[in-house]
Amino acid sequence: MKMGYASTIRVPFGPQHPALKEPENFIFEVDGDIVVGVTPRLGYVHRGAEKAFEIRTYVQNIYLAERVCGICSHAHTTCYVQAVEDILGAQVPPRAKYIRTIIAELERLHSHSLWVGIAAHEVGFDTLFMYTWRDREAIMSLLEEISGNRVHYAMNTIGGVRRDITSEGASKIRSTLDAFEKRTKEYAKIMQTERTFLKRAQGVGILKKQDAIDLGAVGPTLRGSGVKNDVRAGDPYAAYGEIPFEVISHEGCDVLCRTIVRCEEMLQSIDMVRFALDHIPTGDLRVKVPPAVSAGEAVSRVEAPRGELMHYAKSNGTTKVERYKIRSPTLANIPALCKTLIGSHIADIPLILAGIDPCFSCMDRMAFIDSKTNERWIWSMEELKRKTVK
Amino acid sequence: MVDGGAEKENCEMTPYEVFQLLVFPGLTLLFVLAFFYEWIDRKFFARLQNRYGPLYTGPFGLFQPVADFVKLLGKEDIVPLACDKLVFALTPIFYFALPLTALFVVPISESTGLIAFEGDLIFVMFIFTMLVVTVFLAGWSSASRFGIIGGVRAALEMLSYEIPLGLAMVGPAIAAGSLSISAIANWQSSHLVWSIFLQPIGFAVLIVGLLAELEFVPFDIPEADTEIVAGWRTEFSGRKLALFKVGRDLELVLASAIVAALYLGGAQALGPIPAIVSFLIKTVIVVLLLTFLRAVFARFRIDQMTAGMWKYLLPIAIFQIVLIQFGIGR
Amino acid sequence: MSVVREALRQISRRPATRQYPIEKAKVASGFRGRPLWDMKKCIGCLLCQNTCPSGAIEIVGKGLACEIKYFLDRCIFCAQCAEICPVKAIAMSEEFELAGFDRSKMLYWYKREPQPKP
Amino acid sequence: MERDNEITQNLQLIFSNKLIEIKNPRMRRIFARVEMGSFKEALPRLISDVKLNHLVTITGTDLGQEIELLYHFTRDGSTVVTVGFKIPKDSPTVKTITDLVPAAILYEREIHEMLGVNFEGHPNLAPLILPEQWPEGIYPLRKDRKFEELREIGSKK
Repeated sequence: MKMGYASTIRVPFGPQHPALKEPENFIFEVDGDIVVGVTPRLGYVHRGAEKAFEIRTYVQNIYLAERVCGICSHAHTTCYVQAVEDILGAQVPPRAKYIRTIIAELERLHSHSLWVGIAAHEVGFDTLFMYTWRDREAIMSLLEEISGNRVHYAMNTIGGVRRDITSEGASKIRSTLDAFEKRTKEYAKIMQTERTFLKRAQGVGILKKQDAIDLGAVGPTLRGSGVKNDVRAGDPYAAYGEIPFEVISHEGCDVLCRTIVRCEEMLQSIDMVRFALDHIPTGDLRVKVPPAVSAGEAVSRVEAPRGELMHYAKSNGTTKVERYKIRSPTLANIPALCKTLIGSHIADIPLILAGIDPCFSCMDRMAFIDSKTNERWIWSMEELKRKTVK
Repeated sequence: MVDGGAEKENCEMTPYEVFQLLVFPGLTLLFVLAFFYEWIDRKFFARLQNRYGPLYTGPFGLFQPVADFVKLLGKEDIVPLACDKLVFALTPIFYFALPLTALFVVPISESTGLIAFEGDLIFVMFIFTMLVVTVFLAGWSSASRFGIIGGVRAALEMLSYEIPLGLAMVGPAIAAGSLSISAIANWQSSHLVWSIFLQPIGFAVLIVGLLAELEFVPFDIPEADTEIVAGWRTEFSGRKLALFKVGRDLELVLASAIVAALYLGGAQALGPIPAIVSFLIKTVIVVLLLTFLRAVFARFRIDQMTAGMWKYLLPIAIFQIVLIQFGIGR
Repeated sequence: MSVVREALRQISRRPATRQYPIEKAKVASGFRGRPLWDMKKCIGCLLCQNTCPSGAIEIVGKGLACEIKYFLDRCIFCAQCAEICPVKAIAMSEEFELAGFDRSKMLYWYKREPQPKP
Repeated sequence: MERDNEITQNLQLIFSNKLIEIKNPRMRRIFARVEMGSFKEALPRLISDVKLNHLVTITGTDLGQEIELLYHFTRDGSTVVTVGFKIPKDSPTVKTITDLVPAAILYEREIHEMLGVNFEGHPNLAPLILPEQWPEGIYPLRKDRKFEELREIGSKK
């Protein structure tokens, strides 16, 4: 790759960089304007969550799971309580399942609209960024009204949910969603018709279908490459088995398609919330569960806004968990991300990076590192490059 | 610097001329205008995005740009070890002085500029080019990856938009038969028609070129914040950054003044409205137009921008000149 | 071109920004703010101390004579204590402007006699 | 359920007498425990015959004397098939699966670092998560490491 005088230069992105909203470091080997190598350095937000799970009680772990990630806090708690309920064999009341579904879809709405704003911001389209974040605020307020907090809803508990959605709350949700739907359609139209945005997004960050499957991509990244794969449909949890919906996918394999997938999923989520509100059964919110969990193991999966989230729990009959494992969607998408980044322009890096909707605190949860003293280490991507650049 | 140079040329200056140079319509007015136009730009941009914009410093946040400037002056001035110290120190001064110099030849409060001379249009074009050279040097001298990439991008951008920009500025000059900005403005007022109506294509080309010159979205490629942090300005801080900021504001004033002079009839008195007021109205409209345009686009990639400029903007600009040659629009 | 229309529409609209410190923000009813203890009801059962995920509650003394130390700087406002309390002695208030510079001021000591002192 | 049964039968067929235990605790969840060493041999057939086309992740667990590795696969994003086997803790070595499943690269490195499992044939087992000056031989997720101890090591300069 290196030719004569024009050698490559190394351009660092992060840990503090305007394109990255969370601390993570990527070093790009750049030849002219083309990226020829990527070296991510991870772990700036490692907190050792998996080890921490082992020293807390099951109830305390709900709130720890919630704090693995801010944006998908409900996805993590849902995944956690499902795993524990699975071992316990607890039958969650149907109303609780519906409430979980409604909150999950509202969370997807605000997460995806956040992403639309970020994507616009990454290509310098700040006006759209401001509009989407303004309208996202309505969903955040709605969630605050339902759950008592904008970000950490704390709705889930082992055996059900903690708060009910009242009929007032339901009508509030409906009216907010009516307004939000109009806005979302407008933004979806803008993103698909605005020429300057199309120029930046179309054909950028190509991830072919087979590569996406091989490298284990998940979520909208995978569905933007034409694979119909959604945990909500393939492995229904909560009330998803009873809510009709079609898995959205697009064949374009580029950032634009990931955008379209997310925009359409937002519209679909609105319909799903409406359906759930119409069909929500009455009944109890939760069942009583014992504090100690009998020995057993469970795999729990949830479709977080960013993709497939998996938790594995192994219990030993005490009040504390034996082993807890979290696999967040961002980690699964990193190999695919590196594949798409190589060969792109510097100018396209932010958009491609943002294209997988990275959530680094989710990804970095695994190890234990003091945030103040943690140092950096190089994650040499040599082997990934060998695999991905053929 | 600037007035010093001017003073040497006209050794026998009357007190009125000194007043003109230093206060009205000279340095003081230009600074006030620079801060005022930055405020307009920020406020209008914010309103387009459904925000407030500057709000607390002074009425409607009018003094926010001044406050920012003063704050930056007091900040620590960090000089990177690896940088080219001399160039690094000089470029902010040049970036600040160049648009100021150019503004003296543009008519502001009367029908001729302060130091207007035949051929000053070429001088302004030269200043526009020099600004980009300064930007390139600033980026290069800072010896930072982001700075260098930003500087190179700025230079590359200039190669693509400079010719259409020049052609768009030459259009009214051909029509007026003079290379003096004041003469072009006077020609428009004496013929009772503005060049924008005669040469609308040229006006559009000029606006696009100025968007690129001012590094506004969609052409803010050299300082694209999500890509290369602050581009060529990354390493500058404190006083130097303050000078760059004022330089950018002065450049905005210069750009709007050039558009007003070449295409909107310049500082001409319209009936009871004095020249300065008509100049202000016209330039504010131009600023609003530039701000609006920067709000509704996404950023281009450098290759897309270069290709677009050569493929579309240049032929359009040439077409306008050809039209003028055939007598249409003069 | 729909952005242009959208942008033009904004000019006549009131900005969406809330001028927060000047214009007070309202929280929704049911907001989980700082928990308040009603010491008249408290029976000193230790449940809140044991269930708190972040260790923000410390109970000094035993039974009905106990006192409660609440560390605001550790609290994550999950309301698990309010939920688990058998006598409903804990209520979540709507207070949310709780940030501060001094950690030592964030200890609320609920004694048996009336008011908690910060 | 039919699909689960089909997968169960397939697994029984592939592993035959190497299969220690197979459970189907609920719909779309299959847990299989196999003998060490038989997994890698069977992997190509798992991918082609059972069509386990997506590796969700690999979980490593410290069981005291042994380390258990669990490979969570899904089939078309639906049924989760967990295939696990135990390896001795004093010589935790296992063959890599990255040659067959490229997606496993990060997961294997994570386990190598957290539990000290050596993946034979893995292209690069350099530290992935822990800091550079993290002492060698200290594996945070092993049960003999206490949280407080790790906190101390982590905060050391």
